[in-house]
Amino acid sequence: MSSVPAEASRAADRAAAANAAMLEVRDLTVTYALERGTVTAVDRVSLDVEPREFVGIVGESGCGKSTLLFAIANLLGGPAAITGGSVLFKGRSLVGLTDSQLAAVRWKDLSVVMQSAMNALNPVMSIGAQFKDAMRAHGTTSRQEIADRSAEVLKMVGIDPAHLKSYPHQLSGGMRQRSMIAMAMLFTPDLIIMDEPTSALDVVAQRSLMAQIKDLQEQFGFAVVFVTHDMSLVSHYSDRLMVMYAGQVAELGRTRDVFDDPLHPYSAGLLEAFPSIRGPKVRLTGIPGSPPDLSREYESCRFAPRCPQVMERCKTTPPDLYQVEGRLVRCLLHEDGRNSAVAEGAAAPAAEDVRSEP
Amino acid sequence: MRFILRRLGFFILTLWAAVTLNFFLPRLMPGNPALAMLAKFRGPVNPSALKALEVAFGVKTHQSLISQYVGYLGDIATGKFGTSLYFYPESVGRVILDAIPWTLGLVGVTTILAFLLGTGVGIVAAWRRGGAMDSILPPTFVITSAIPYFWIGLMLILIFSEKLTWFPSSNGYDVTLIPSATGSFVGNVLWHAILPAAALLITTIGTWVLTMRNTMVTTLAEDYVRMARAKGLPGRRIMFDYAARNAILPNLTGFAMSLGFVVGGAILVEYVFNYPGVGYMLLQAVNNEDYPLMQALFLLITVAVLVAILMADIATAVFDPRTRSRG
Amino acid sequence: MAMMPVSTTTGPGAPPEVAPAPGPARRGARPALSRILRAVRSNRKATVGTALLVIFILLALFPGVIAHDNPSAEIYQRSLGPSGAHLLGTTALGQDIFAQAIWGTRQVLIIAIGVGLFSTAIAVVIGVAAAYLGGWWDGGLSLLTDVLLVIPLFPLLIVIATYVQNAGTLVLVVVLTLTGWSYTARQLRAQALSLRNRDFLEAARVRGERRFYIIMVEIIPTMTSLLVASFLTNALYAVLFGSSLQFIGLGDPNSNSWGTMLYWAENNEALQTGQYLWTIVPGVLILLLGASFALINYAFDEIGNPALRPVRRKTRVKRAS
Amino acid sequence: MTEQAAASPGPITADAAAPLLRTDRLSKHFKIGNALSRKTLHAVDEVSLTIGERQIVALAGESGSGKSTIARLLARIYTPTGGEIYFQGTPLSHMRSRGDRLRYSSDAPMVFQDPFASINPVFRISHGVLRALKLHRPELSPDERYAEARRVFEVVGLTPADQALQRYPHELSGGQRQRVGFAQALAMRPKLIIADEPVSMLDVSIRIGLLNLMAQLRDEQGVSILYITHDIASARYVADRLIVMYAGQIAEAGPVEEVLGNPRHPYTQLLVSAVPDPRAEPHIGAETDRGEPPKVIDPTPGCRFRWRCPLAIDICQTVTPELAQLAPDHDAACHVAQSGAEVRAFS
Repeated sequence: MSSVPAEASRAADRAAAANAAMLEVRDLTVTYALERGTVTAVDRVSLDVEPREFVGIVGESGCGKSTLLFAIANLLGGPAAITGGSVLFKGRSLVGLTDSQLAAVRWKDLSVVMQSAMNALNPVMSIGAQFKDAMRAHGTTSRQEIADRSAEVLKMVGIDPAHLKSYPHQLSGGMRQRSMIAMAMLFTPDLIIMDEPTSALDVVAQRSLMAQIKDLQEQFGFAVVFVTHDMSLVSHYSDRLMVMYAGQVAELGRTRDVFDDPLHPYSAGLLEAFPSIRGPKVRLTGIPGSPPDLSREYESCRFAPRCPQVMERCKTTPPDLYQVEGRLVRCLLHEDGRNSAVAEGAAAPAAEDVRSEP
Repeated sequence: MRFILRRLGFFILTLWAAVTLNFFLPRLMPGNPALAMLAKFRGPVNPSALKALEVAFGVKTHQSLISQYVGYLGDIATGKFGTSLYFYPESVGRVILDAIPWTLGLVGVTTILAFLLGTGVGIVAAWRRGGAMDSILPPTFVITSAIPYFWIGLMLILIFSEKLTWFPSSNGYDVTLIPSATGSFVGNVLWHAILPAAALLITTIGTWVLTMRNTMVTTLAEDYVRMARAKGLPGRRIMFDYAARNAILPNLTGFAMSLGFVVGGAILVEYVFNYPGVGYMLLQAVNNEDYPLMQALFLLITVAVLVAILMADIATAVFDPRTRSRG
Repeated sequence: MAMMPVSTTTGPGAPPEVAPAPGPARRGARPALSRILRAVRSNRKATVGTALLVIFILLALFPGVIAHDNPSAEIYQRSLGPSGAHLLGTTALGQDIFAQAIWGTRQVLIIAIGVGLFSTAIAVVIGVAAAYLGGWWDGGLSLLTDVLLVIPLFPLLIVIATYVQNAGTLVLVVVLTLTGWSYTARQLRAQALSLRNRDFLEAARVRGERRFYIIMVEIIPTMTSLLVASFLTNALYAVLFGSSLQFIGLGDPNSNSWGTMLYWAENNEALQTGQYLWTIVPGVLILLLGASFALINYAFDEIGNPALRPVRRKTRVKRAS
Repeated sequence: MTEQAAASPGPITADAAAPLLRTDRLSKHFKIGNALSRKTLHAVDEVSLTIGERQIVALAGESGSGKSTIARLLARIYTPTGGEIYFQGTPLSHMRSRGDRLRYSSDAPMVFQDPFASINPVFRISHGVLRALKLHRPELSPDERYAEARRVFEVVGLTPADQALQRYPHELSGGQRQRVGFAQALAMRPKLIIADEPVSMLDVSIRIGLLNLMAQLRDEQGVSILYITHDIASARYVADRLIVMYAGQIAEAGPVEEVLGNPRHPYTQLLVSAVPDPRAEPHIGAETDRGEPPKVIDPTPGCRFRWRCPLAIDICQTVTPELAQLAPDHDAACHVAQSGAEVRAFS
């Protein structure tokens, strides 16, 4: 048994809640078919999400974090398509289903909050009408019921229900974002997927929205997968954190662990990129350079050109995901960590207990 | 509301510009055609016809250009277009009134039909991205949009009238019939309208299909469409309430804007089919140097286009809450 | 360099993850010519359109190489059918239809290209000046543009051409240019307006550049693709409406062009007397020339906006695993 | 519409050692609405600030606080509605000739927010630098201009400069483009660079590099920088002084450590408390503020923060607080703080 004590207590927690993870993403790969060739935006990413869990996904622009989200929700379009892997939500596979097959799961069990509410709300329909058609699509037809529930969720996020009659352009940025969250709450789903919902907001509005999300989550017990480029934003809210780089998982572990002791040089670099508002002033360096071209194949570590701890081997050997004390990290520095390399696709610590058995 | 008022102001201005063009064009052209025409008519034509011509050009002998212009504006505003030279002694107004229903029936109906049909096809083509329809339609309609209006009329006459003799090649109805409200007469009118309507439909529908398809494709990539999918809405609802409704808004104005072009096509089609509408009348006036009639028809067509654009503006304001609050 | 490949994933439906790469910033760059050539070859509509246009240009330049007969000479036996001597037969007036069709290319093409160039020039000046100067300039110039845009063009053309009488090539170019620039001026103004507050123009202003320099050097080169579109739109318009004017007899009846051919064909009741080729041939030629402009234009739209390009379902992997 | 402030009643300090740049009751109002309902948006209202030599001054605030408008006023993209800008003691409204304007634009160039929009995509990136040199240092020959361009590219870290100059904008990453912006500014031998949110659109991993560059320019080239930002943590990292703006007015100003360590204005306290800090414990209380800054349209007197301020007293409703010194070199515009009371609105 390779589990450490923390792992055991986690497993016990989970056994109490449910047997399998609510969301199981395995080796998910997303490819963009472009004229110049294909770009693998998401490369064999695996992730489990438990009920009531808050998982943060961080990374720079172009790292595939949003693509991953939309692939999970099966909302890819245009040139992007899932070319490998699976997504199991409450035991049901979501990959390859048509929109009408997915309709039963969508919104009732799994809802989405997007980055810019201005673009994600239909500009020619009032907020109330957009709530209504979501409810009617899932069988709620009573006008009274629809009106009551719409008002209720809007109140939950602190907006006067009178705004059901408003059109998106009549609301402020913060209110639009809140009403998106209210809409995601209509059926109190098991999982809400959020794609940088606060990135268009100012710090104060951002903080209050985060507090609100956490509040609602504690109250209603849904799980959250939260994508952001701002690592510090999720530091106090997420249970686990996944750091993505160039389409791959760089590091995955409990948020506190990643912040206190980042294993991947990239995670460490990201943490170092934020000046602090308190404490002594220290000179920071950030991470010089830019992310790699994803239309190429790599026979090396993708982070090697920017890595301050780069070794000769990094330039010839693409690292696997290695398990280190209940954490996963894609870095050769940890190749001979306490645990042997785990097979791709067994990302969730829980599942490893069984599968990584030699 | 304010938005509509502003548009109304713009149209009055445009109308004034058209009237002014009408007044100054014949004077400012090289050789001052207005005077040349008058000189030509002074001899043989009877005095009242000459007077009609003077009204048409706004020429009141020996007045300054300014007072001539003011007088002309007054005449137009009070609906005095003078007497037709070709249909003498009918008044211009009378002649036009006879022609209007034909054009309204033929061009009005086909234009709206082409817009609805074309938009519908465009919506479906974009929705079924990558389907057979979406790969065949765009190149086809790019080519049909380059067909000269009149030539497609000629080809229809060649095939369906000369060769197959299914439809008549000219006139609005069988000249042996006496216009009446009977079923047989109406049937005859429709029978005569089929070829010209087809010619108009073929040449105009392509633009609508293409513009609608293209805006629809762009709209389909919007976040709110993705959001609608995430909400699990039925496809039909996403297609109409989310994608099409947003995609059609810019096209409404475009539709109105291009009516000016459609009218041009309609004139040629009427001409080819000897269809007794406004366009045919305009060309008859041109060929017979009936300037009062020509100028009045030009203004009439302008007004008609402006009214249509105004209607499209109102529709936009109704369907787009953003316009309403901006206004 | 690493930015490039990723940024293009900002296609349709691509998640807006990459730093927003505004359209024009991505396009109008470096070796414009080679880029255009590559684009033309990769897009079938563009290839067909360009090939057609090249053929027409060659015909216009060297009509005598193919058609040896004098197009206006009324010297042959009338109303002949197609034969070895007269590939497409003769007209009711005794002219060789093939020669007329080939020699007629020149005038149509001169009108198309002339109107395309001149109206684009006017449209650029008015559109960009309106957008960049703003204020009263914008108000006045936009109003002028909009007024001209909503006045129905063809009736206006008819009225003007009537006063001019027997409009020749030059007159047609002038008249079609003066009436036709407004549509593209509006588009160019919109584009310039979206550029107006782009930071690189403010940067130029802050740097101390003069207005004229900014308009000529900083704005206009970034609108290349729109200028091409404007040229093509206006050329198509000129082909169609120029021929139409000639067809209804408002052109110069002695000129050698497709529209005039159709005018004479119609006057001699070609369709009613079985001389179909007299009507069909010039019409097809107008259609082909118009289509070549329209195809190139549409292809440019597709090149500029990849979302519009045809999608082939086969290439998409529906599900792996 | 411009009432130049030659006769403005501001305190005119006529000392010889004038600060590098000083604004005196600078205002910018925009007319909005149409003929039937004229309204005035007060983007910037009576802002007086100073920037010293070799100083990075951070101007922080939320979107709509007027900070970018100030940048554009200082860069002369906008003309002020009221008030005056003094550069080395000379009022800008007195600079009328093209020569004067050119001189000022080379003394105080601007770096823009969006690295993807601020460089003309059609030209090689050398274009902007070479044009700037041509306009502002006409005495240089083309070869000298090129050499100078190479030099400034090296200073901002775009190396090898020869190759970098030949690139097109789309070949560069956002961080590199922003360096081009600084190179263009530097080529003019500026005394003050107005940097309008220069890092806000960059990825977090490369922001620090740009901030370090700004510090380096101050230390090695001796330029002052007005650093406009919404990120007060980055302001603390790089700036010497901090000015906090709210709704078009200055809320608080002073040395950056002093303002952030001991904020006197309730709004500054709110801002500081809202910054996510992974190294500190979270503090989310029931009092968490949900407000958003107001759009200042036809304002009436009174503190503009009063609707969100838990400490607001009667006077805040009727009298607009003026900026006043509360500690050495530390000003705040708050009635409560000025009354001597302890301000602890948000923490």
